[in-house]
Amino acid sequence: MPKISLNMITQRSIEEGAAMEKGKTNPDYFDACSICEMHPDDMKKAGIWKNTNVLVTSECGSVIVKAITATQYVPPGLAHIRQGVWANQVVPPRTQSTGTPQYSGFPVTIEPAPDEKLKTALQLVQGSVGLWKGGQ
Amino acid sequence: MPKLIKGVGCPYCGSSCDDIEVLVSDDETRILEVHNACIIGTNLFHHANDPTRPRLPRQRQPDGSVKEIPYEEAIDYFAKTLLAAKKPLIYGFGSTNCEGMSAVGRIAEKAGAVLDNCATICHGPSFLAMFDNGYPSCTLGEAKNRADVVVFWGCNPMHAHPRHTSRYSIFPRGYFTQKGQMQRTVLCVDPRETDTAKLADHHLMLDQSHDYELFDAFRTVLRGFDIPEVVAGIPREKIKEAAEIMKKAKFCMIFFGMGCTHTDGRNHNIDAAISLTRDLNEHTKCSIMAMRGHYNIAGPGQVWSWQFGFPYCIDLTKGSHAHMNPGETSSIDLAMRDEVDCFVNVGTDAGAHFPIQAVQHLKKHPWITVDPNFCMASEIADLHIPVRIAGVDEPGVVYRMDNVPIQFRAVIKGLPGVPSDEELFDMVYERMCELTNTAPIWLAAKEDRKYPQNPAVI
Amino acid sequence: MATVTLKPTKVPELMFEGYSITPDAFAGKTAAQIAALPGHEGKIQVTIGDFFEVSGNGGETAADTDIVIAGDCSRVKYIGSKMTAGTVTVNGNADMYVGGWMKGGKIHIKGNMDSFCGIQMQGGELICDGDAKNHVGCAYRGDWRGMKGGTIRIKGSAGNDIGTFMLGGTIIIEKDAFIHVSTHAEGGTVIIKGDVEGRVGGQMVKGDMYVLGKIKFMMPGFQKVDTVEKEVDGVTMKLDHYIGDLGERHGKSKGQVVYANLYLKAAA
Amino acid sequence: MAEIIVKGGFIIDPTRKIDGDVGDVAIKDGKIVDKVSSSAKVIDAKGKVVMAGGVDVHSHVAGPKVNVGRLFRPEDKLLSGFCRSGMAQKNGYRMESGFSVPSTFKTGYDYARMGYGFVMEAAMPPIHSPHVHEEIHDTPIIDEAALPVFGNNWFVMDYLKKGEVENTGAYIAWLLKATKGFGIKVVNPGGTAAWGWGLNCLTLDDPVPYFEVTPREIITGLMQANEYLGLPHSMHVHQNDLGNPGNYQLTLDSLKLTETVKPKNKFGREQVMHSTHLQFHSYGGTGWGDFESKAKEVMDYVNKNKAITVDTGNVTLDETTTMTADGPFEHHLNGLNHLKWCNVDVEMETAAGVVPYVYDPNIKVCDIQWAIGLELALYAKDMNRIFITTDHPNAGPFTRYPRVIKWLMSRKAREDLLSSFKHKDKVIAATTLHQLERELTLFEIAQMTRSGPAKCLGMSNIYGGLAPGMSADVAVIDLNYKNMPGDPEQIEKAFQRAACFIKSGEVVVKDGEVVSNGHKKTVWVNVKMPENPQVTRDITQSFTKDYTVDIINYQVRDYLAPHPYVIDVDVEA
Repeated sequence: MPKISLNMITQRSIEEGAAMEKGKTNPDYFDACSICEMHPDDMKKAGIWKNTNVLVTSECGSVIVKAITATQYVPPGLAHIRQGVWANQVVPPRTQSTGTPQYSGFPVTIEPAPDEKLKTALQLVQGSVGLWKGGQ
Repeated sequence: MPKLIKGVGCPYCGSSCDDIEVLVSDDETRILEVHNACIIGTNLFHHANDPTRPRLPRQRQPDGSVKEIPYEEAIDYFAKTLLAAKKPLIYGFGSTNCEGMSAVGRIAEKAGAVLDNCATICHGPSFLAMFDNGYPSCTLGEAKNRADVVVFWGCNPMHAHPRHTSRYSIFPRGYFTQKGQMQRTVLCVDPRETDTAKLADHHLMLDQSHDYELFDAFRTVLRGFDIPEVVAGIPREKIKEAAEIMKKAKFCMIFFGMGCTHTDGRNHNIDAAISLTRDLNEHTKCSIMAMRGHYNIAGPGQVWSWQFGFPYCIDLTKGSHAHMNPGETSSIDLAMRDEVDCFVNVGTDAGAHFPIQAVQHLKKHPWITVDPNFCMASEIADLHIPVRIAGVDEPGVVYRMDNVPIQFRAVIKGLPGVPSDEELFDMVYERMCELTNTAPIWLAAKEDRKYPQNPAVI
Repeated sequence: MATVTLKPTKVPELMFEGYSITPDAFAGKTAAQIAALPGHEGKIQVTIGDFFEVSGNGGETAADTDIVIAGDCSRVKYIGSKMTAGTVTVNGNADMYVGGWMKGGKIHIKGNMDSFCGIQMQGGELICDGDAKNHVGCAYRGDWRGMKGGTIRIKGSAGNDIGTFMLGGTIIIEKDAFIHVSTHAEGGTVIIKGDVEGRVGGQMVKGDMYVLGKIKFMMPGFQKVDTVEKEVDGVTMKLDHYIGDLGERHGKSKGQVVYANLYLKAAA
Repeated sequence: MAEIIVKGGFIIDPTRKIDGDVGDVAIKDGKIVDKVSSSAKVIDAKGKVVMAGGVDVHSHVAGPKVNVGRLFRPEDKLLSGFCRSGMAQKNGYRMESGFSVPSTFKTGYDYARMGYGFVMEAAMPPIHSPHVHEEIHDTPIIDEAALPVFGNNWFVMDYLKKGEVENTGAYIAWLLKATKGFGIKVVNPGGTAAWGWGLNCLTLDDPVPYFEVTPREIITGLMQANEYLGLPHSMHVHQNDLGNPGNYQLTLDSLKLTETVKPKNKFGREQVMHSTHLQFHSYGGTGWGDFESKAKEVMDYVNKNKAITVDTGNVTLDETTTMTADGPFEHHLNGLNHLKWCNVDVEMETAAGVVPYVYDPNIKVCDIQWAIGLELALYAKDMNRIFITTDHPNAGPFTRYPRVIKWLMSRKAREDLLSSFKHKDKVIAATTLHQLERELTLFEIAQMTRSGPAKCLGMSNIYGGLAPGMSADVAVIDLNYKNMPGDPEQIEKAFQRAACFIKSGEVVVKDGEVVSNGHKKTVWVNVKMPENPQVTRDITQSFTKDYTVDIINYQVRDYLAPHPYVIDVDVEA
């Protein structure tokens, strides 16, 4: 499988904010945040088709998200997952002794995972602490 | 007859718009219409109508399920858990009024806790920079009335603060800026071409995580020295042109955001921005402001500074004095180093917004969530205590991103039996005092209701 | 000379704040008295004896007291902080604030150190055989008076913020460093024998830096002025001399503007 | 409420000209009374001095810039934090922190420990008034009031440019009510408004950019408006050109502006101008090289003119935090010491700056500043018109008042310090302190810290004395009037920690330790006058167009000042 190494940033968007205020289990929140924005050239390099799922892996974990062409332009080499549950599966907790994690500017690899399923917010968070009961 | 309430404050982002109009039902229990707010604020007000909003505390059972329990039981558990822990961490306060933040100070002192707020994962580095280099800033009205050059550095108000540009920074017509946007030059520094960058007259699309070098390049140019041909991916000429625009401004306003605080160097990016602001004040008038995320996230910084001398990451375990050193006493570091043994999440969602590894560490110990709604932090908590929503069914003082206090009102009646943050914390405090056989310390001025026999004035 | 040996007996559940582990606190005390010296684990006041087996009595003064910790202190903070004389040796790792606010004496950590070691150090010697995390020899938050004197030698690598707000003394990192070296410094010397990612000497007013490896991203405010021959940690070599940070304010001495100096090992 | 009798102390009460007579002070229901029943709680004051509670006329203790000072100086807490004992919670009071800018809890407790009962927050930016009141109600024990700043307010400048004193008065009346404020504070008139564009007004006739009104017109107009309204306090001014060599001439010119204005009020106040932290305004010389004291020149004029009261602003030679609504000054100061700099320009109203500052005894200028502050008091003739302050925390923290008192009461203490200075000879040459033999008496100290400031604030019926009917704020100071200690350090020690302090009829400090969180009040002035339609329209329009907050969210809600003491002032149409 081809893979691409990119620099990841995770920040706010109005779609995320608007959906979050409806509740984090709302489908809008799922749609707004379980995506990864990339430059089309990078997608091509990694053999990723628009609107298919990819596996994003950082030094501290991985997550399945849907790759889309950027809603706000990102240059080649940079990737963006909107702030939220999916992004935080891969955000390194290292703080450079300032208290603030590395939410932006950390290396990830991204590879196609068209057959993998996206997880819901609850599944990811409850699953990570051994509380997830649903979905089996 | 439905009632239209004007001048309502919006409890979402740091813009803390207080020109919202809300139409509420005759019996003041439902929000019918929201005017003037952005899409996010509108959703927030409407979400308060959600009939499934929790009305009772919910405790996790040994089998993983949750059960509703009475408030008395929840308060007792809360108090006992705090007292039993060697070092509890009380974190959050992104969506709480200052009354709640003040009340929690009393608990934290009593519990020997670490008190931290969302700034720790957000604008905490801005505090660090402020400690080191100061903060030449102003209120948002100054930007509105005077600024003819506006710089957005590593922030994206079009998404994160949707009405910021129309109320304060780009479009409004102010006292000396009668022509609004026509009179303003807008610069945007961002590695992405965000919707804010699209609005700007000049977009400096820098290499991600090289803000510090770019700030230094601006400063070097301003002092008349030459710089390399390309700095942080920006050609020298473009840097010189932007520096000249700032220098020639009548009033230059720099707004910065997570693009500076979440990347390499953290506080130093802002530190350099502050140095640039100081330098520009040799040539013109220049101000800088952090784009604070929540409507009252400046609040804990204020309240806890006057109570303990520090805005965040306050370690009260010693009982005799407060200690602060982000990197050590900050929530994420405490979690990752397994330095706390109880976690209280108030008015925020650490479950969703902490890196997942930090959540896993914290989850090794009791986890209490205080929040009006269901969220990730409530769904993994051992105890979830619902409270009223500040700015919706609970009034209170909030501090806007420029530290201007705004007295928010309640627009609807609270759910019956559901306390405010302040009431809940006061009850927990009283319970802690009962359990430890000590007299509660109420400052008379704050706690009017605690002193029914208070002698009248002189 | 008296040697006090602390043998770890228990790993603290949270961190043990061992602010009493200094020759100054141990001096004039018996092993039993030392074991009773206070520390904190969270809000609980504990004693050194709760986590260590103490053998040997302290010397008459701090200068006569050597402390040897025979084991790992990965969860012990403040070792040797504020000490004025004597020695502390740790046969393992140490947590934060090793040698913080230290005025004299010597600390030797044989493993790695966490962050904030040598914070606002004024004198003495701090040696670490392994790596140090961040904020080596920096200032406390908000203080413009960083490290004033003494020597810190890290035989491994260090993270970010080395010598922030430094005013004097010497920091030597024998391997690599990450970002922010001598930021805001107004004196002192930092030597990095390996590579640095970048942000070397930003906002620096005065002082010296030596980098013998490569700097990946140079600060735009530094300019090369000449090539010089200088001794660096006992070895003489040819170095490219840069001055800066030209974006920052600088004082004058005898009519001449005094810049901070960066010496980069010249290409052979 | 229980009765208390303070028995057998040396009573010092300038309001009744009592100077050291042995007697009792009876207290009932929070007030001083003629006598109490035999069941009254007895406080033995034998061999000790008994005074009214202290009244501080000018101190920065609550509000946005004070809090900036706390927030941005963690290092101010580092040392004080490391050396304090662990008794806070055990003793039944809240945690304390900070040295130069103490937390609200420490502020209230420390003032009470020194026997102070009332403190005036010296500068309240109106838009931030809810913040000021939030801090006031988190400050235990002491009664407080706050002065909103007017000297650079756009409404005021607009009206005064046109000479409209009545409209200015109507606006002031509205703002005092909206902010629950006490009176008119003026800081660097015009200069702070000019700072909005990075400029300043350094003479009385520098016009404010755009508004085209001068500091002279602002000062005079606000004095006139103050007397038109008949407020309890006079206009309270921090003059232009603070802190610069040679500024004493401008100070004298500003003080002379009082000559055309007559006091008019029902509160027994005689002055029309309170000139604050005069030390910073009494400088001679043309630069830091020939910097010298002009305290005598300034006090010669003050002594002649009854229409002026002043406070000293004593430099205490500490590391402290400067903070003022004089925005351009702080920018200037930052250029001198290169430490961190905070600035807050406040829309339509004012600005503020905050910069740490080290008054180093090894620096000549700092020592001269120290001497000037003391000279002012030692040259004063009427001790009821000059008050002890440190412009807390600008020239030093308020916790140094006992030290200032020591220097004023003991020539030995002054000379000991003076002779320890590195630049002793230069300091002696640039000042006259070395020649001054005067040592103030306890009676004079009581005038400067009790009766004087209370009268100047128009509250001599409540504070500053021990006459029946007044608020029962009574401090017992462990000094023997008949046998004062030879060691001046004992004077400082006695004033630092009162042997006993009774506030509003309740014992709050015993043997220097806080024993109760007390009952405090917020004092504000409510001017009642007929509505002025033009001013109402101007205010409404400005909130629609220029402000960024809604007018209904601007006015301080009642619950934020839960224990108000409201002074009503009636103005005839």
